[in-house]
Amino acid sequence: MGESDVIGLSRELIALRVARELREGMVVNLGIGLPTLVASFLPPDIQVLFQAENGILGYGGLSETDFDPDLINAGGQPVTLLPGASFFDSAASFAMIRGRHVDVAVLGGLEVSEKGDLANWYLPARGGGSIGGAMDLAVGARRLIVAMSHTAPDGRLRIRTQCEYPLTAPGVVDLIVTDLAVIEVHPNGLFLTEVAPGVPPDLVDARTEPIMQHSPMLKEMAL
Amino acid sequence: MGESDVIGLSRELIALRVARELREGMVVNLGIGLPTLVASFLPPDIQVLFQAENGILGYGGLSETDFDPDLINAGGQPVTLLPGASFFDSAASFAMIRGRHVDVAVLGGLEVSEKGDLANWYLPARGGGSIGGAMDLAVGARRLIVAMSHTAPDGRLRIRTQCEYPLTAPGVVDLIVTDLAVIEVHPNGLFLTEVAPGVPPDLVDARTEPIMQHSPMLKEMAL
Amino acid sequence: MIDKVFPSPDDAIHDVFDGAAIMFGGFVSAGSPSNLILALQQRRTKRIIAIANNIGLGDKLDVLCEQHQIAKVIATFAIRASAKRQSLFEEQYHRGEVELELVPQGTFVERIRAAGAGIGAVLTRTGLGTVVQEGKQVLTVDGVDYLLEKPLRADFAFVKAWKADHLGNLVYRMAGRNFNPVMAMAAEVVIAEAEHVVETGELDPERVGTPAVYVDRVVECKPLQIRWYG
Amino acid sequence: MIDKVFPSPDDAIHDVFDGAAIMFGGFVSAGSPSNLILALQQRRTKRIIAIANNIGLGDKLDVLCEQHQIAKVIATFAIRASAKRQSLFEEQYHRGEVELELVPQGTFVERIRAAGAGIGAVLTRTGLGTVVQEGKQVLTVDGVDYLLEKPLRADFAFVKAWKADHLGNLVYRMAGRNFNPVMAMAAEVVIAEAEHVVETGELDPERVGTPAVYVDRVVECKPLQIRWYG
Repeated sequence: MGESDVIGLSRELIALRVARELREGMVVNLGIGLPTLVASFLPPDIQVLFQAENGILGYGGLSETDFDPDLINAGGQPVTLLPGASFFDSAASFAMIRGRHVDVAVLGGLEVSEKGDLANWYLPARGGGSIGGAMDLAVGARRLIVAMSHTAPDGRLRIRTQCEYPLTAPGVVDLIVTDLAVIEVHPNGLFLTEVAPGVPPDLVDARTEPIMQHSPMLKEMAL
Repeated sequence: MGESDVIGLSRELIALRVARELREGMVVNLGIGLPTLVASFLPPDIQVLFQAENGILGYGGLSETDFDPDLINAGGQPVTLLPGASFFDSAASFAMIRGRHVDVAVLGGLEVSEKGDLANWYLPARGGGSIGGAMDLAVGARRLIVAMSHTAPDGRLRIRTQCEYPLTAPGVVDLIVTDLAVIEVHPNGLFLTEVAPGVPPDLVDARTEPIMQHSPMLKEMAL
Repeated sequence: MIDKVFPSPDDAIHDVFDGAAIMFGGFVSAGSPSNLILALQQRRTKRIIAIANNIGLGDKLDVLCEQHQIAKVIATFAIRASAKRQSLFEEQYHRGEVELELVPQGTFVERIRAAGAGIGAVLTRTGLGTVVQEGKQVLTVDGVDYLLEKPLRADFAFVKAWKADHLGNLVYRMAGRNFNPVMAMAAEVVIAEAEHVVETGELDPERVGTPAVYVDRVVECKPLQIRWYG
Repeated sequence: MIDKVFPSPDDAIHDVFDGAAIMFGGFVSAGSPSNLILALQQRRTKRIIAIANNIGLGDKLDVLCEQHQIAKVIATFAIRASAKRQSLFEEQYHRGEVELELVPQGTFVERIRAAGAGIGAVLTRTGLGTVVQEGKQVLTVDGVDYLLEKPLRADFAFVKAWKADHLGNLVYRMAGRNFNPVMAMAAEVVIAEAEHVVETGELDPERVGTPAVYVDRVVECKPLQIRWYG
């Protein structure tokens, strides 16, 4: 395991790879944790509207200066506003999410199944967890990207034939971006399309429980 | 019929009698037509919040001067604003109505049954009608007062054993105020509590299809 | 930079097709997208399913009946109490030339909101025991009966705002809100006419009534006066 | 003249009883009625059913766990990913001393809105095929399955506004809106703390987020700082 532990992308590079999925004019919700970093890696020529489920559309980067308790993202972090931002209450915010007006949600994951089931809220080690907006985002977003490390810190496989942890939602994941690979979820299973620089496809296979098809266009990520 | 046609209250006096039902702090919705007049007869020492279902709480009298197309009541008439008014959209407005936050609705009527059924939207002579906000107000208001002439212009009885016209809502009317009388709707039937000045109770009975109980406190309206 | 501003009402509605279901914001004179409606008249779009709170004498919507452009109306207010002056719609309705689905106003707006908010149906007591109930499922929740009313969506929504920015944020004025914010959530393509179009960033984020996500196109128009015969 | 202003948080919550279901507005540091919560701590009200988006380390709500004032929490966020620093609530939850009903956030807010808006139940796809579905009715509308989620109401709602007037109108600021407007619709008694109380008529009618009809009591309070450990 020694060598292979240092290969693969950093959290920042995972975020950067996810950012490449975003297009001009998209409305994007970033989950707590790793997904939050995606905002920092958006190409400067692309205008994306970030939605925070606590009631902001069009926020910008984290605020480094003063803390305004009323201007925070869904992770409780102070944020800045971009021109054209707006505020609304939580009923309106989840109407936006549930009603399929959010183009892309990027969430963290604990497990993803080959059918696109997502488990990301219940922490067995903690004997509990918090749902927050995850279930609504998973069900409501037009496209769901899961950004996570390919395996758990203890080596446990996270991309599985079936999720073992309680689900966030079944059959919702469209794309998985990990430190090792980019994997599409198709109706007939998983589809390996990219590997991280220096990561051999068979290593990705070895760390993924279900059998994946390899794209004929399988390539190394361009970062 | 000659003599009796001139007894009873004018539309304005019906409105005045209805206004006596309103108490400090109540939220009140006035229907189109006769009920609209109620606002003009509110005692000056009583503060009532008038709700217009098109999205205003706290409007005042009709605006006599200029016409602002965005400041109208539910009848399309230009209104003024009182201090403490607010605007909201129609979803919020009917949440307020359906959610039982309106204390009193005053609606016009075509027919009221002894069970408190209300028919006030379908005009048989026209072969049609408009529901507008009437059904939601009838169902949602905490107290429903119907203000109408006791009989139709052609002499047809309007307070009936059963409504013949299509219903606005069944079992919703609490109080009927007409040119002839004030009638309460109780679970066991109608209850005549007041007659208009100079109107004998048996005249009211004669112009009311179901048998009414007469209140032991039956009195002439004080106007 | 995202820019949703179109040069004219006609440009903004260029892809509206015959047979389209179109929502029209507005309550009588307040918040009605009159310029977009007149552009629709010019385009002679046919077999329109019009979803609007009201259609009547003085409404710009009634003008679409001149050339029989409307096949069906879903509304809360369409037939007036007085027979003195009939709208074109009323005349055509009584002759059986147009279809009318009459909906209680609270149910109308909540069905539209449900479509926009991803809610499967609306459970309301409004309409129980009336003709509105016909053909609908009654559901009992904790001993209380409710009508199950289905979401109402459309191909297009025409809305009217006081101000808009280039990004598509809308600010409404007074009772001009009415059905505009929910209709903007419930249609495939949302087209807004605004009295004033300003640069993105000039609107107060606290005053935005419809966030930019909901709006596809914006056009600046002087509001037309509406004379309502109540 | 109607005047809903109370002199102190303690006066404003004078009739809160043991065992009451209380909604608390706020999302982490934004729009939290912290002064009202501390007054509740002072009163030592017991067996509270707390309905709030989040309870956690740094939340004022967690302070109510010091004297075990909370019997049950209905929330979307209560157990944190990190076990490093636990809230009092988490400790008591893991010891089985408090009950927790975890609700998806969109379902949480829509259930509250349904209670306030006279809607019989919420049909949502959120939670289908998860533990959230357990014990709930699944309804199929036009071939699509939905969970039937029941309205959520309370005896009291504690909300936080930026400004209030004597009539009870509330104006929110930025993301301080969150759950406050819907909670103000769904409780028997609604008590608002506001940073600024102004005369009736001084608030812009266009900026009112909660109309006066929903608010029973208003109290002016300096907001307390909240330190959130995310």
